Amino acid sequence: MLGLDSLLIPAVLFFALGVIAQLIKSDLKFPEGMAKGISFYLLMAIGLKGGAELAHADLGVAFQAIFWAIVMGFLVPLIGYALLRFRDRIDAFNAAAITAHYGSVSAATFLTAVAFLEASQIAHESYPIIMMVIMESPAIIVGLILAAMARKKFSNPSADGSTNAASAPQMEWSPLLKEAFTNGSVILLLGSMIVGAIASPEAMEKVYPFSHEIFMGVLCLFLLDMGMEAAKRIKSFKNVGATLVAFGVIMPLIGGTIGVFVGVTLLDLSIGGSLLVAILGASASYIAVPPAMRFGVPEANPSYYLTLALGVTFPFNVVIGIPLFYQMATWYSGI
Amino acid sequence: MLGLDSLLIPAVLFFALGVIAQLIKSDLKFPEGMAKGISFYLLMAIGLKGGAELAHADLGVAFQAIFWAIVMGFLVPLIGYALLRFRDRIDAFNAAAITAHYGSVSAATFLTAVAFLEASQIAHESYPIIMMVIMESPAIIVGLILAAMARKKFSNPSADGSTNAASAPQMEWSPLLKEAFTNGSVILLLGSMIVGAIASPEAMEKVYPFSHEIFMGVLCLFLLDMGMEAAKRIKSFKNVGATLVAFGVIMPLIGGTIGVFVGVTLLDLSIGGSLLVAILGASASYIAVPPAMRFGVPEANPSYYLTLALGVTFPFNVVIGIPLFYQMATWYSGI
Amino acid sequence: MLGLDSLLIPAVLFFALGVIAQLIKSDLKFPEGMAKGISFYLLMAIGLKGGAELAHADLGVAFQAIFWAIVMGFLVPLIGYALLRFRDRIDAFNAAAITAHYGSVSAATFLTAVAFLEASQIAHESYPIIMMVIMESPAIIVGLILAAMARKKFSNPSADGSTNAASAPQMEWSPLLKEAFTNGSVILLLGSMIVGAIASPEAMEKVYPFSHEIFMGVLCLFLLDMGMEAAKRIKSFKNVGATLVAFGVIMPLIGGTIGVFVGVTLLDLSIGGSLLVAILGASASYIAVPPAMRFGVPEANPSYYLTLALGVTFPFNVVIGIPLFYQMATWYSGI
Amino acid sequence: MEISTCTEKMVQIIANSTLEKSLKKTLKEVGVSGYTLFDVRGDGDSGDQSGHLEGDSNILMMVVVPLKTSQNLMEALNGYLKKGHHLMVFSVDAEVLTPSKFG
Amino acid sequence: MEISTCTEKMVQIIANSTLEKSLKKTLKEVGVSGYTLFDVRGDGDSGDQSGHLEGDSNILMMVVVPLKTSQNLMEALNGYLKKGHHLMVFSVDAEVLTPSKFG
Amino acid sequence: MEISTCTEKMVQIIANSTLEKSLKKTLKEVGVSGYTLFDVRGDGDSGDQSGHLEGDSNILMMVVVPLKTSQNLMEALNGYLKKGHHLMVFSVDAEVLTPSKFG
Ligand SMILES: Nc1ncnc2c1ncn2[C@@H]1O[C@H](COP(=O)(O)O)[C@@H](O)[C@H]1O
Ligand SMILES: Nc1ncnc2c1ncn2[C@@H]1O[C@H](COP(=O)(O)O)[C@@H](O)[C@H]1O
Ligand SMILES: Nc1ncnc2c1ncn2[C@@H]1O[C@H](COP(=O)(O)O)[C@@H](O)[C@H]1O
Ligand code: NA
Ligand code: NA
Ligand code: NA
Repeated sequence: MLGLDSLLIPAVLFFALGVIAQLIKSDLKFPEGMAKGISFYLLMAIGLKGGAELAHADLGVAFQAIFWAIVMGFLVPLIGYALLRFRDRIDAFNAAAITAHYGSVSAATFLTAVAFLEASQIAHESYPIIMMVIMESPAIIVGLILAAMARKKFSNPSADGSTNAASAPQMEWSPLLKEAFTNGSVILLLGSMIVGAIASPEAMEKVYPFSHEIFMGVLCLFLLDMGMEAAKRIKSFKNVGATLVAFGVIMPLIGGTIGVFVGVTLLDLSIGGSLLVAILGASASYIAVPPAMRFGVPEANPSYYLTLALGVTFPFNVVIGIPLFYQMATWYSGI
Repeated sequence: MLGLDSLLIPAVLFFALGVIAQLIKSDLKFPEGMAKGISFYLLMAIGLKGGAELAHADLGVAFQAIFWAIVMGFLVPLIGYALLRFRDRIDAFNAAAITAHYGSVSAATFLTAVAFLEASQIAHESYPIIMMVIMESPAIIVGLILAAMARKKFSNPSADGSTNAASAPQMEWSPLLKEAFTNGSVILLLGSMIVGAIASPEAMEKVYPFSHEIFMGVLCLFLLDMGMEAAKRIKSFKNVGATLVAFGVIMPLIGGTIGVFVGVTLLDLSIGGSLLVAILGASASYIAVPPAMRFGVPEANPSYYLTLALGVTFPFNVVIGIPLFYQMATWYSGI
Repeated sequence: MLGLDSLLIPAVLFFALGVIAQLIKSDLKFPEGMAKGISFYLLMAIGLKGGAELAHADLGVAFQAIFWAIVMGFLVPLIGYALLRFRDRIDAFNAAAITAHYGSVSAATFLTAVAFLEASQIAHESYPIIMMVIMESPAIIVGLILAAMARKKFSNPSADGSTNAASAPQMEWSPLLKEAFTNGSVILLLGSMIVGAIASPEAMEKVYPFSHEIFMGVLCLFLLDMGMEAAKRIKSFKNVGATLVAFGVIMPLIGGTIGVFVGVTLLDLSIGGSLLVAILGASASYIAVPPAMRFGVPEANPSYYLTLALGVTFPFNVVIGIPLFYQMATWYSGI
Repeated sequence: MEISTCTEKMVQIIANSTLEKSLKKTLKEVGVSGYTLFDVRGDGDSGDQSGHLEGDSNILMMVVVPLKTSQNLMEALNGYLKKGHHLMVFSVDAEVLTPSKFG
Repeated sequence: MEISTCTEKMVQIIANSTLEKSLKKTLKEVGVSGYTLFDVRGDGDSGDQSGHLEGDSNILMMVVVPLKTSQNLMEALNGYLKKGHHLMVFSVDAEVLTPSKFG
Repeated sequence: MEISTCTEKMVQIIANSTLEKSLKKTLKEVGVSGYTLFDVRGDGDSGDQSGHLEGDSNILMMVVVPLKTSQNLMEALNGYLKKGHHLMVFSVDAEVLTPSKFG
């Protein structure tokens, strides 16, 4: 049985240290550019790892994993959108931008789950890494489409066609869809995965000290910073409102449950692997999706989605989500 | 017998390279943020190391070490203050700010001493690391109190009470004391030490390649930059004046001697451990204390204390202090 | 036989990833300062490596290598200058600045060649590293002298002496020659080499995890960025003109051929070592030389030399030059 | 005075770093060929821009241009504001030493 | 002109990075909700600020505010100077494209 | 107003980072003891200055000085332009809160 003990891994402890440092208003702070540099490194390293394992993966399972990743990437944000728009609580633009974050994945949360499994010496498959890479784009596309629909409705409120088509803001699809596929994180993850898959294993071995061995320590450093950033967002809770904060807790529960189902039943993964798929569903991206929403859905308030993804859902998953979904996967695969 | 040979360790050599690069006016320079990022890493790594060793330390000795660290943290800056104020040579604000730096510790000097011991294969205890963490705060507090006393005197020069209390600048203690305990470096060192102490050793092992193995190389890089920064300060010597430059050499001799006594006699440490305690006493902080003095003692001239800590005492300790205190500890523990 | 396969090493693949990311206009980008930090690290690491091997090198061969490095450093840019000035196609200032880049070396290309050899498990000597360090300065000096001559001619166009000497811009030699020897990269490379040579091997071993083990991974990261930077320059091709772009391909062929001759015949190196000497001749510096030319030859257009060195010659060498010169060295040393 | 200067407008545009590519295109369209870019942090209606993440970073573009160009630029930037983008734009009179730039 | 602008004050404050938190609080107190922050280096009476260490780094805060607010801000900043802090403060007239910010 | 200010010139110099040392020397020569330095990127006639390499990075030096000094500075900087260096230099009127700096 994994209790609170399992949270005493360095990654989670450094996250907590970051939160505490911020709460006691310490002047601890990362130098300019360091957080971005580290997240760059983490995406590269995780891509290489995924690629190396993909090289000797069962292609049948891999394709299935990719298929269900795409389904999750579309399904989760649609559920989120329905929830947010229920009784018109949140306007369409914000709902679209927020929910896109939940269709994508938080690499840091995912990696913390991996660290959790490794510390507890629980095996896991590598397919979830491939799924993570795949899940960046669909969520962005869903967000952009939902916002485009809202924009259309907005410029043409009644069906009588009084506003002429010319005045309706034209949706420029190509730059937006481009963004979904050429997003920096997508390219870095996907590119590193391909490098990891096609480079010769002997040559890759020279890269491992950098990409594998120092990885966990670098992750700790990143989580320290993310802990500070997450805690900083707490002061925005009152601007964001109770509804959205509640959403930031409910949505990972829904996404995580879907993930457990996909992992255990549809992909037939081990408990460890299923936990990782649950985290794919439960976590909200704060690296790949925010820039895409900034650019594609300027009508939405960035403060909302960053507060939710980073300030609510991220800490929730690290502290509660990971052990919870692990229990859920254990229980569900037992029946 | 350790002679000049013992200075031929990479850390000291890179420090020398930095000094030379600056003296010949090379355009070698660190990119923005790199020095801060590296010092962030070093504090984290040293904290983890200290914590891991603290986990199986003798608590009795640890408490003694902490006690004497606090005593040194208060005593050394008081001696320094008395020296600087002797015959009113240095005004009270500058004396307070400068001396606070000597109560605290230069992590880079400490680590160079560790590298020196390891290169000479001399064992040392880990208590000095804990002492280093502890010694950050007392020195800051002493500096703030001395400055507050000066401020009071200044606004109320004669005892006749002609200046009314209202016009006397009120000392806001709480933000200043807060600074002493929530200072970024204090939190990072202390937090990492706690993480290192409570995380499971198996999980910590995954962090070691980052925190332990690449450590010495990163230290070399840092010392290269600090060598350049130290040499840059030389041109400020004439502004700072001969009195202060002399203080920057005398003070580490006093602090280091106290440290040898604390290490050998009071804590009964090995020669290696005693050298490290001597360095705690001899070295002057240039990471934790300057921001605290900037904020808390704005009346002092930052150019003074940075020139002394970084431009005089740091190179003195690296080149002369380390081998000297080592000899002193050897001789003193022999009698 | 080494075919396209040999390009499937991680370093080259990450370079390609960078090029592709830029061509598809991905928003992938390095955070401010990261590229400079990494290139700082690479120069330090390569210097240490060279120094450690220099410590037990055959001094006779080392001196010969240094001698021929200096010859190449002077000869290659003179050939380049003659080519560029042929029929007055390129003005003297730009010709001087551009050709200086070819006399020096691109560390990233050199390291990619090393990675290529190691992946193919081909041995190589360490003398070329020493040669690389040596070759920085002569090229800069040649460039400055050629520009000074052009400046003299320019201010004194006819031989009748109508312009008086006073109005001719005086060449300030000392700051320019200083630049050739105190250039940041020169000092870093040379300094690290000396540290690597004189530090005790036991102490150096503690530095290796940082300088040697994670090296290849860091190089991959650097090449990813350089791939993006190289591809960015492609859009400047039309400003630069066909003549210069052609020069960017022809010059490495000439320099590489000279290098093969120096390696095989004059220094009697193995095929691997000769490839590295070829790369010394073929590659164009974009770290050490551009700042020197910026400062010393302000009349030249920086866009020209950066486009050529980074946008034309660098990719050419990585993709075509390395395998080509390897074949050349194999063939030539066979006869 | 021997040194010739001319009076131009210094326009500063503060925006999320996501807009960098797009703003560069806009500059080109209104005929601005030179600009200077600062990586900055900030705070405002759209929340704390701490510079730790890609979606969380500001840039400041500074261009020195003739009055007419600055007006065209302002008009083009107004389009961003209408779409909902968070820009902060202002201009200041500047005396420029390098009049060659504005032939 | 179709585009409405308004004239405001652009105030720039250069200070040691240690004062960042405190200055943000001061801005809030005088009613400024938006600002832009630059990490800079510098030199002056208090020595070389090379940006290598925490106590050795400068920031520049830039705020665009109405005249009245700028005066209040100046007054508040004067308090820092009196305490001995090394600040460099100045203001410039700016024509702002986003008048909504100053309702 | 209780707070005393004075009007000075804010001069901004954009140059390749290679010129940093040399520009600092020039500042000293015309009697400027304080300055603020920004690491910036940029684009212009001399190509994209992306800040990835040493020869590819810009700095912006900002100095607040009295009119007379600004003129001397401009003259000195003109020397750079004549040599062929790519500088962008301009000045703006600024009201300074810290008149002590210009005694
Ligand atoms: N009054 C202001 N003065 C200076 N910069 C501002 C101001 N208001 C906003 N900004 C900058 O503009 C960015 C976007 O502003 P906002 O649209 O208010 O979120 C902020 O992140 C700041 O960097
Ligand atoms: N004349 C000036 N022009 C521009 N910036 C200045 C000037 N004087 C001081 N500074 C900036 O203000 C900071 C503090 O100045 P000081 O109080 O002179 O040490 C310096 O580090 C510079 O960044
Ligand atoms: N019109 C402009 N507005 C603002 N900055 C400029 C402008 N033109 C050039 N610059 C800056 O000055 C640097 C040198 O310009 P250039 O000489 O055109 O290459 C560029 O890299 C930019 O940072
Ligand atoms: Na998700
Ligand atoms: Na001390
Ligand atoms: Na060459």
